[in-house]
Amino acid sequence: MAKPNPSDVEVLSAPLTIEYPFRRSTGPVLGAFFTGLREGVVIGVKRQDGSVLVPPSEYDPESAEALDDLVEVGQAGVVTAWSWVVKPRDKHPLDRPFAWALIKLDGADTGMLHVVDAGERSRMKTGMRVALQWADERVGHINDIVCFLPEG
Amino acid sequence: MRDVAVVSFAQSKHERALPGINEVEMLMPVVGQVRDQIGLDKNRVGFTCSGSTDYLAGQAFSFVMTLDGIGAWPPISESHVEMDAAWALYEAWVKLQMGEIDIAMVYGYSKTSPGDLPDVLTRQLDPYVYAPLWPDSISLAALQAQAVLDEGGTSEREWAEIAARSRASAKNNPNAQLTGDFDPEAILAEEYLVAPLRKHDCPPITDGAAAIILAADDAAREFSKRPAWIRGLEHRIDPQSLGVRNLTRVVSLEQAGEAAGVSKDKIDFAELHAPFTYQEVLAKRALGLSDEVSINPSGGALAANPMMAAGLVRIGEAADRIIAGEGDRAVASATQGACMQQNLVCVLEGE
Amino acid sequence: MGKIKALEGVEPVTMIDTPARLDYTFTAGRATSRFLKGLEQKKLLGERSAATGKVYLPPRGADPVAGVPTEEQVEVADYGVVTSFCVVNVKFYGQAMECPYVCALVVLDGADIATFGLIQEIPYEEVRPGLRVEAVWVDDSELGTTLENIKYFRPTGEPDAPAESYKEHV
Amino acid sequence: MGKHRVAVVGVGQTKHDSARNDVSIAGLLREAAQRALDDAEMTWKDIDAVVLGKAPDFFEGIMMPELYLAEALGATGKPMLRVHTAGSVGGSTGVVASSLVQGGIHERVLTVAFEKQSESEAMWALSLPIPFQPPLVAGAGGYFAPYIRSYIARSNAPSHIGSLVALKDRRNGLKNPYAHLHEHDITLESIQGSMMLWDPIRYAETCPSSDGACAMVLAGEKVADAAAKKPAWVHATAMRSEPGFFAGRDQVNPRGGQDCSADVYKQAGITNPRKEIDCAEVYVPFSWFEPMWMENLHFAEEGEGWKMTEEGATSMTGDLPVNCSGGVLCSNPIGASGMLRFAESAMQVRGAAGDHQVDGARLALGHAYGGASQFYSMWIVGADKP
Repeated sequence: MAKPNPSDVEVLSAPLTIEYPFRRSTGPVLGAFFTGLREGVVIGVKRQDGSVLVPPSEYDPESAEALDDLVEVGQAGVVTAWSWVVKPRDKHPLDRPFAWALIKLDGADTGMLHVVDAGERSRMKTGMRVALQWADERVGHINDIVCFLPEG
Repeated sequence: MRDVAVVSFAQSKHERALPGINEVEMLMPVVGQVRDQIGLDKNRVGFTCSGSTDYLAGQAFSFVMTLDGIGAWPPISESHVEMDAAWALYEAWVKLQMGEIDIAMVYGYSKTSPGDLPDVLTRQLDPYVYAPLWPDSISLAALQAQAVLDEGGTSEREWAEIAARSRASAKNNPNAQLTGDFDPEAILAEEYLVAPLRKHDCPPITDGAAAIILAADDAAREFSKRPAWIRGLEHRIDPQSLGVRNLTRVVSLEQAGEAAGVSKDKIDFAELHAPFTYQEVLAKRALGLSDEVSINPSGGALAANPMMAAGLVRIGEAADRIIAGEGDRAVASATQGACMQQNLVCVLEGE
Repeated sequence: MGKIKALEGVEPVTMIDTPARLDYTFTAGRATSRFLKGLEQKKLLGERSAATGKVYLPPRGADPVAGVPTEEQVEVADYGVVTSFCVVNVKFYGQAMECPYVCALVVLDGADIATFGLIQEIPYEEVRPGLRVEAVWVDDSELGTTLENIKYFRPTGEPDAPAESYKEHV
Repeated sequence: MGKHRVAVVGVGQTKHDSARNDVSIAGLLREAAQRALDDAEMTWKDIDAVVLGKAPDFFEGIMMPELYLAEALGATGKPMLRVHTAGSVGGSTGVVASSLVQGGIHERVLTVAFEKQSESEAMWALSLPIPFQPPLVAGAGGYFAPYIRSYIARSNAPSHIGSLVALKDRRNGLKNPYAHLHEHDITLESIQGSMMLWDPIRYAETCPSSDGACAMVLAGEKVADAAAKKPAWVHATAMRSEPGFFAGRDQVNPRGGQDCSADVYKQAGITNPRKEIDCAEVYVPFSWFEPMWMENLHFAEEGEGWKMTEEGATSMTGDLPVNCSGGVLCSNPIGASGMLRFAESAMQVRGAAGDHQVDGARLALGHAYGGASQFYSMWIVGADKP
């Protein structure tokens, strides 16, 4: 039996889920950052020019030199860039409208990406100060920071 | 450098979703067309290079399956980059520079519709500190857009005009996905998707494929009366860490444009891979393009953004216009990574 | 390192958990859908390439040699010949077979390419190239658009195929 | 214009292990890359471009990880490429990096390949579910075992050949400080007594799953001439691909591998590879692939490859030592495995292979393959300029 392929075939589809509990080794620098989060401090790393990267990079983003001069930085800082999520996605850290923001913590020279729970967009402004909110139970993970809140 | 030109370009009709066909079925006609329209025997292709990624369709070794669609027998000299196919074109161009082959084929494709693209793209980020937060691609683009707004020199109105112009231009592009006449005022009246970006500031989600034939020297003249000669081809990458970058500049695009010699002579038109409206502003600045330069006559990525092919499409669209004599010198760009992290620039000239 | 007070004397974090789940909608494509629809009716529908005349089963939409679509549907037998095999002694991800079991390359009559299949109803040490086998299907009530419709292959009892007849498949 | 000379001037690799829990992914790559730079007596600033290779992104669960790794690899402001050609990728990555110098684009290129398989597990990453299809019934070994059986049937090879290869490579691995497996007590009996996983493949005849990385610095002629350490000159590179499944395909002795090796021999002016090549690093993930590849690579006539193993021709003291490093059977960080073959061949002709050095090696083959034995990349490196 042979005949031309039918042109009206109903194309089949099915759900496909790719899921894995990736477990990652951190190495010493990121390990110190996560240890710090668990212990309630934020840790950055000093570059050769003295500026401080938070979160710490293991290697200088421009010169590629290995970095390991860890320093503690503040737990409040300034929003340097932000966007306002009108409708959070399922996987987002917050389930109500919030801001993604780069936050330059006191003592740091670079912004760290996290979320600001500001309630409404009108409360967000570049240059505003925000303070870190810790999770009640901390394990050494970026989610130990629940969010940042506008100061004052 | 050896003279290498784009002599043939083909692309699929880009669609929001092509659920009826798999990647091989999507790619095969495009690869057939890019060879057939210049009468090229597949056995004359000395090197083949493709760009695609497993994460979009959720299948490992996607490029292995699509090899079935190009007739790789007898065995071919072939490579693959997990990048936009504009970088596959770069690899093929390098191969041609070695002087041992004269013709190369490049293709790129993706089916983006099977997954949730903004979520999928979070998997590109630092896996320790950023990816666990699932910062989606639109949110990160919006964050860059806000930084650009804060710096000044552009506005949401300018972005709305870019969206309207792109989709109006795309009316003349039979392969475009999102076309039509839009009123910038109406766009500005819309709600934000992720402020300061509205839906119109974002690219459509696209399934599609594209292919290009490169030829060197006499082979280029054999296949085209007016080949689109590659006079500059450069790419650079920026750090991924957003906090380290000055988000209001695309340094890697500036560097690639400078190295490719974009500003050495007058540019007639540009095909810029700027998936978000504000990125066109950044790309224009980075490449030093004046307001006289026609930007994205094809409609650009705002009219169709087949991931892993959209950068290659920009080169193909620019080449087709050069080949057709619609201009003498053009620039095309490709971008990938969050907030335009990695960029490629291609300068094309007629003769 | 180590001059930060909060880090002194505490157990350092060295591993983090970053589970990830992505949900997709898988599309079988036209050729595979045609094949799966046939399977639902206990038919093995291969596709012939006009370019090379070869019959592909399962069809994947293309004749990989020519890089062109396969355009003609051809029903292939649900019996054929074992060309090679391996005896599996280890359990794998999501696999429910009793060990040892035999996984074989089977060229079905009418097809030009081998498919992988399980061989049962014969002691594993008696499986051999040339063995003629036939598909054992699930009950009609369980038929679906899936390759799992074929539970396994079993010997037909016919004499072995001569080596010459399947030599281009090994 | 035309092809420029290129040489390996720096080589580095990690200690390979089942789980390198002491480092991050970037840390793993840096271990290899820094060693390659140190070997080349260069700094990060000296590098013009970076080429990264690895196998499927699902292994580590990072899409296009080169974007995140650019900073750690000193690529900021430079061109960076990411190659993926299945199991052959480590080799292909080396070929692409070489072409950047051969094409006259760059003078100093850093190339790195890696896999950190312990972030997930190979059995998961290599057999992701595909709707409408039953789960892979037999794993990777189950896929290749029938073809190995076909090889044995075709060549009448004695059944102990696979174990002989495993014994040789594991013993060679004892001389390689970077190897993942160091099995000091291994014997032919212990191999033959190990579990028959996928008959005819025994457990001890399969490769491990490793975390690891490999890096090389490739340089143009001027730089290589001025290098303090001896360079390995690239005499030939080639890649070949063919579809994995088509009617009449020979999966035992695939044409892609035959063509690819014929191509590198032709480029290098080699007419008698067995005689002219001093040693080879060949991608052997299951021990039986050694004799199969000996034939595919034209070192032996068809059906005769197993005799090379049996006679000891492929041992460290034979006329064509194969996998003196211990090969893939001792370390298999998938994406890096091909580059390790390329790098180890370069180490041999540089006289820098330490305890597993082949005396006087001047011309060596590096080989990688992937997919359903359908992707090939190879190179030939020599102590002398081509």
